[in-house]
Amino acid sequence: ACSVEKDDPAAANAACGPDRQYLIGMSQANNAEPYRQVMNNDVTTAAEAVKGFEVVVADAAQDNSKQVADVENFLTQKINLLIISPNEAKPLTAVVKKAYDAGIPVIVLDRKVEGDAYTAFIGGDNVAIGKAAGEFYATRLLPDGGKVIEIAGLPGSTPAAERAQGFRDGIAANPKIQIVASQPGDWLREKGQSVADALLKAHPDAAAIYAHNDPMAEGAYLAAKAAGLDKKIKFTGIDALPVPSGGIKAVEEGRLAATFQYATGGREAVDLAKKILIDCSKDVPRSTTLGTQQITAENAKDVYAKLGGS
Amino acid sequence: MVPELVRMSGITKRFGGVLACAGVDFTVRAGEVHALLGENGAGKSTLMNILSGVHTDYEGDVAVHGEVVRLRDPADAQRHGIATIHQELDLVPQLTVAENLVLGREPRTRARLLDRRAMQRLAREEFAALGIDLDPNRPVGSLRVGEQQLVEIAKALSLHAQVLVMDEPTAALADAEVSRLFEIIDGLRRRGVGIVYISHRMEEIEVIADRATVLRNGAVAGSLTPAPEHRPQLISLMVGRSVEAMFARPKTQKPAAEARPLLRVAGLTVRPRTPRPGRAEPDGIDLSVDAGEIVGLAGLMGSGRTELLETLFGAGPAARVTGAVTLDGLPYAPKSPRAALARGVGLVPEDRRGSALTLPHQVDHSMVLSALSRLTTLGFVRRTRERASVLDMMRRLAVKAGAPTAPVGSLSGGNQQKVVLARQLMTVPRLLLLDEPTRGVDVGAKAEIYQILHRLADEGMGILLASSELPELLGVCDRVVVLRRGAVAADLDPADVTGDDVLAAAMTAPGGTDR
Amino acid sequence: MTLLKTPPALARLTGGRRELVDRLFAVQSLVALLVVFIVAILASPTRDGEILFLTAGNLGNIVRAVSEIGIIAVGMTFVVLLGGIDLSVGAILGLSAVGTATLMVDSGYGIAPTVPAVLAIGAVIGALQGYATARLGIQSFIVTLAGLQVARGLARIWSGGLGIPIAYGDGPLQAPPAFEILNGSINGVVPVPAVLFLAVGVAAIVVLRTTAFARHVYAIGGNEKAARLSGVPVTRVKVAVFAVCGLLAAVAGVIHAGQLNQGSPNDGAGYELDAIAAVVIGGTSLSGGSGSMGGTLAGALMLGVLNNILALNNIDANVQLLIKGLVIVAAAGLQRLRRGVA
Amino acid sequence: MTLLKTPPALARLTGGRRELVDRLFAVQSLVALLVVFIVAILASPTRDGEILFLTAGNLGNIVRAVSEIGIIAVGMTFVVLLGGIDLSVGAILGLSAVGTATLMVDSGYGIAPTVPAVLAIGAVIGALQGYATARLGIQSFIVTLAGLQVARGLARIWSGGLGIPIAYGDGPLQAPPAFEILNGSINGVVPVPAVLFLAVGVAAIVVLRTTAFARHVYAIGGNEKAARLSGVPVTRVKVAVFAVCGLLAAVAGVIHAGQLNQGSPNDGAGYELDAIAAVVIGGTSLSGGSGSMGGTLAGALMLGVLNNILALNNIDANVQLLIKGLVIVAAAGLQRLRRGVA
Ligand SMILES: Nc1ncnc2c1ncn2[C@@H]1O[C@H](COP(=O)(O)OP(=O)(O)OP(=O)(O)O)[C@@H](O)[C@H]1O
Ligand SMILES: Nc1ncnc2c1ncn2[C@@H]1O[C@H](COP(=O)(O)OP(=O)(O)OP(=O)(O)O)[C@@H](O)[C@H]1O
Ligand SMILES: [Mg+2]
Ligand SMILES: [Mg+2]
Repeated sequence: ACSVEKDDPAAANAACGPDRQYLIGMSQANNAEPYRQVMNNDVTTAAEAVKGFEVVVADAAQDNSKQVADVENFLTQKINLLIISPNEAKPLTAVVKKAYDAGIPVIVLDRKVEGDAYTAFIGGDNVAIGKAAGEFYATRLLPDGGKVIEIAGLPGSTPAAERAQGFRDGIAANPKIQIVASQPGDWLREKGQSVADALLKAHPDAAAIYAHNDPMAEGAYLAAKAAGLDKKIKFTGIDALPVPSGGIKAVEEGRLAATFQYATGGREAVDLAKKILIDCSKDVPRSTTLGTQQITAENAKDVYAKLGGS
Repeated sequence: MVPELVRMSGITKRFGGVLACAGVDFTVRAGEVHALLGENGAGKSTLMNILSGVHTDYEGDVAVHGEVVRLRDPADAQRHGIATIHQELDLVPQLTVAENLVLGREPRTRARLLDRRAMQRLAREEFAALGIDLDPNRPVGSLRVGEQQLVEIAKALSLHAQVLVMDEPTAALADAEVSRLFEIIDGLRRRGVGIVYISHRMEEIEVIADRATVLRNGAVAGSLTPAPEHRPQLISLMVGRSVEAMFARPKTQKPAAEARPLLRVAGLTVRPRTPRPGRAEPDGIDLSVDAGEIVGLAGLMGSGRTELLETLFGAGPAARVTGAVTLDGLPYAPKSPRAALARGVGLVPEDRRGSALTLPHQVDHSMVLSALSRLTTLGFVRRTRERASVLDMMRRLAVKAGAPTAPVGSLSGGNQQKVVLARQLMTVPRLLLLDEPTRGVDVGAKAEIYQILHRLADEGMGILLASSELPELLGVCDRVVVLRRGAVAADLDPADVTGDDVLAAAMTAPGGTDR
Repeated sequence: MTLLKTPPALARLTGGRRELVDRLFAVQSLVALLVVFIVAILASPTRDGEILFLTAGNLGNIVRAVSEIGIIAVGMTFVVLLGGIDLSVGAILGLSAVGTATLMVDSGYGIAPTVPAVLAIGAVIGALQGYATARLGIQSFIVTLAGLQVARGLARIWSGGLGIPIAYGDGPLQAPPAFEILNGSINGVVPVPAVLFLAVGVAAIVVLRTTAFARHVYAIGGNEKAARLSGVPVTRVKVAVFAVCGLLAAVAGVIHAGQLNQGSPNDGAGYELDAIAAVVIGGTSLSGGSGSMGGTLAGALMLGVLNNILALNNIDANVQLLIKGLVIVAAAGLQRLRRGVA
Repeated sequence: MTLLKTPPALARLTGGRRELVDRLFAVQSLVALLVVFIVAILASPTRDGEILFLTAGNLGNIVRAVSEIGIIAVGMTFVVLLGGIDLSVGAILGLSAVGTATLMVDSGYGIAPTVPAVLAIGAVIGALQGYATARLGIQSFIVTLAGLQVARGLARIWSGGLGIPIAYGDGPLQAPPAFEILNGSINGVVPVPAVLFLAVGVAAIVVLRTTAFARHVYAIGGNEKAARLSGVPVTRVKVAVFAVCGLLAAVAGVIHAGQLNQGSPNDGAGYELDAIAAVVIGGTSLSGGSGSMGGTLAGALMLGVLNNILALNNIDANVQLLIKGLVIVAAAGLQRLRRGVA
């Protein structure tokens, strides 16, 4: 990772040092997604442990304009640091730049903004996660091949496209695996269920269902169970949120064969904030890519505990 | 002394700045018909709305059977034995006749479910008593105004109340139904029911009422025993001056030779795509209206007068129309009211609340609606010109309103009617179609409207006037055309005939009345 | 068929030939359902000669998939007949699902206290909304728009923003296994939620056709002033209707939680529009006073069949949106045909 | 003040003392705005003695933030006055934003052909919806619900489902820099979208108070049958009103694209409800025929101030939902107070 250089206005202007009060604005794209809710929780929990940090969260409810306004309001309040998980890249670029140019350090989470007017980016690699899932299918889940149904995320969303692409790269190693159908489940559990209902009618001989997130995988599981196919078919998801309704628990309880962690980056963001504000560090990593972790029955319990799940 | 059923004393009621009732004393005794008279806006309905629990914020006392009560709502009034036929037809169009009849007190089976059979029975009984033949299963929305009025009457009667308030129950009824109603009122009177009867038809009052109380500007102006010889006195109590010669037309010039043909209708037949039961569509109508002529349209309920006028105004239902109609010698077949207006034809519909007005809208805006194109430049309304023509029209028609900007709903019924008339006059029509233009209008205002009609005719306007009030037809019109089942039954000269002749023509020759 | 006859015959006119046309059109939402059904059969993919759309499993799934929307639409029908609208039902569904999961799992109450409590919450929210429209005279659109936000906010606060999973068993933090019945099916074919939906629907048809309450609902929707003058307890009826709608939304929420083994605060978003669409396609007028419950059921099923056949054929999601939009207009237009003649 | 006087005085009664009360209440949406404004000042956090809410930048931001909803609400006011409702505006905004980005960037047309073309698309969709309600007689709720789906589907198909970024410059695949003005502000204080909103609003007030067209709109909304019998060209007016509403939604879409430097097919979701809320808070009756444009502007600004002060105080997002719901009901209730006197 490259590091922040001398002419970084944020680093130059930011008042820093210990024993001071800092207001951190966290602009969230959409609280209604569990993944993002957990991200908020991670940020707030981590910040509580840091003396002098106060975090305020704004929910843009999936509206680019609202998120721009949220950041503007943070600027009015003269926050000391901005953490933003953008709804979309381009629309938020300008206002993030405005904050950055005003001397406020900006940590971008999960989705990037364009250009380089931010202090640091922390995010996962969806292609890599999809690939890890694909490789898991190729080597462990379906070594002898089989038909796979894909339940994709919201059409048009980047993670959906990347998780689809990575998966295809991953299973390429095993030509006996074949994707027979792909329909969007819009990231939703109930949509996953109703889509799987129909797809299992058309493909009762499927060997596994690859869902782009855990809720859809759970929905597909329920559909299969209703059709009496839950023992025959394997289910995998992505996200592995360490919460009761998350994928790790589902793996632990045997509904999902595996899930792949897509870290929120919340803790890492607060760590970084601490470095910038309290340690006055001028040398924070410009970009951090969070790795993934494969969660199966063997390690589910441990990982859940390790990630601080309650 | 006959027991007093109701005593209202010192009743005062304000609507914002309007004093609708000012210290009114009013009593209803058992076995009497007490007429309540007054101009439009005198406060009659308001007083009765207090008695029927509609208005609850008033000053003064209402005593029922000697006991002062504060009626909470209409249901409460019914529990106290007071039933009301309201002036405005307030029925639920989507429900059937029977359902409307029992609304709010539906008969139930032992399982607390709706007892449809009892409902039907009740409806049939009530209608039989009223001597009308109405299918209880018809949705009220499909009924004509007159039939709706009958349902309202049956509904109130079915409550078997001690006190019955009738607020203009006959405004939409024709003579046959009126006399039937009077028989019933007589029966009720003999059973000791106290009846309040509100009407603008003086002849009715004289026939049915035992005493009359006149309201003027919200206060009691006097009491009288109604009789034909007292009529001038009653009227002057009502309007505060004497109204003579209601129909008197300054028969100045009437050079028949000079009559310029305006409307010519030959063999007009309307076949709607969907038949409307109970309605008679024009069936081979021949008719003419000359410029400067007032032609009356008589007929029984449902004889097709309204249909004829609507067809001539391009407002009829989807239908196949045959026959030849010319206006000023040119073919005339309007596809819409807009087209009719463009040819100089105006219609004052019979249902002013349903088809003409929006009560919360301002008087001036309501008046100019049809004539906006005359008052605009590039789509913008010329305020000064609008105001001038509204004020002019209000003066010409003597519209009584707080201000030109007052909501139409705050005007009395007669004045509302004048607003509708004014709207048509503003378009400067050559042919004016009037459908029951004086329904619910008080004597004074009626006289004013008649004078206006005469003046308009003298200025060369042709007028086709449909009415259920025979005195009006005979008094105002130059000719009266009688319709029967959608066809012309007679073309009479009012000078030569009486009301009975018109009625006779309106009935089917052999085989009873036309229903 | 008779189930679908509009009680206070919508059609303005009766008598003679007209009557026949009327009776045909009175079942027009059934006609629309039938048309879509036949098209679905024709358009269905087949497998080994079997028409996938027509398999028992698939038909069961269709009804299961619309059961929540359908139950909500039943309550919505009452509200719309009254001349109102209820935008809060989706949010109440979410709140009830959260409530079910929280009370049953986190708080460890059994089914018996949980379900009635959740239904009561739905009914109370509905009743409050009804009171606000009836007594304060605020338009129901705006009252329930606010109600939507309040219910959604409560659901998120109650759940901490995350779904609460429901696991079955006898231990602590587990729901009674009996609750899992919502996920099951009778004879392995007819899903339980589908049965509940049809039961609610039939009960509502009966209520609407046989009770004085229903007459009052129609009367208020048709002419509120007339109803009031006739002594109909307008406020009470309005409050009751909105309470029923909230209650049925809560029923849908309980089923939702049972079907998905989770109570999530964000669930049910947008369900109100689907439910209203079902009501309107079923021939109920948004201006109140006329419509039928049978129509609503047919409307809901039609939407379900449409969704299913589009998914079975793997139609692109965006094209699905277009098709659904056009079919809704067409179905509502069919509606109009009948009234247009009047 | 006079801007806010309802033209066809909503109040049932006039005369004397009553008149005064009326005049006070006629501006009640302004009163609500004022109340919220004052509360906002009192509740505003301060920093270095400065009231953050009152800083020029913040006030500019408030108006900028409501400008899109506000412009949509102006069009919605016409539709609601007519007795209709338009649920498609949010989707038309999304479609227009996509159209702006696609035509200007991908296809390389300049501002001059792009903006009129996009506005025309909005107007045509609106007009089609108007035609469907007016001539086919389908309720506008359902027509525009379908229109919503169709417009959203088209937007997704046109854009391929992804937001289309707008970069400025003279090169290929770049938008003319002049377009960036939508992102700027006058004197660095008054944002351009805010100016556009206020301009549209004032123009609409003038139209509504001075034109024959407006009279026709009120007449149709008040009593359609009467309007038709009075010679009002009902179909034409309805089509025009829905076209205007679609056009203004497209205007908001262009501004949206300019403000966010992107045309995204999913944008504007739910805006219709905010716009309707602004209209109703502004005192326009959803049953048509009465209301004012000034009220709508005040309503939109009130929502903006409310959002802003809640955010400035860092109220939890869920609690915000609750508060907003209650304030909306309160504002609509205030509305009612006036009519309640009648
Ligand atoms: N709801 C109301 N709001 C405001 N003013 C009203 C209302 N009802 C009646 N008024 C006013 O009160 C006065 C009395 O009206 P009311 O309806 O009692 O007259 P009326 O004698 O029944 O007249 P009509 O013969 O025309 O029926 C009128 O000036 C009328 O404008
Ligand atoms: N089936 C129907 N559908 C729609 N409107 C109807 C229907 N029947 C009656 N009407 C309306 O009712 C009014 C006629 O009612 P009314 O009882 O006054 O008839 P009438 O004047 O006695 O009869 P006519 O005018 O036909 O001689 C008209 O305005 C008409 O539009
Ligand atoms: Mg009266
Ligand atoms: Mg008539």
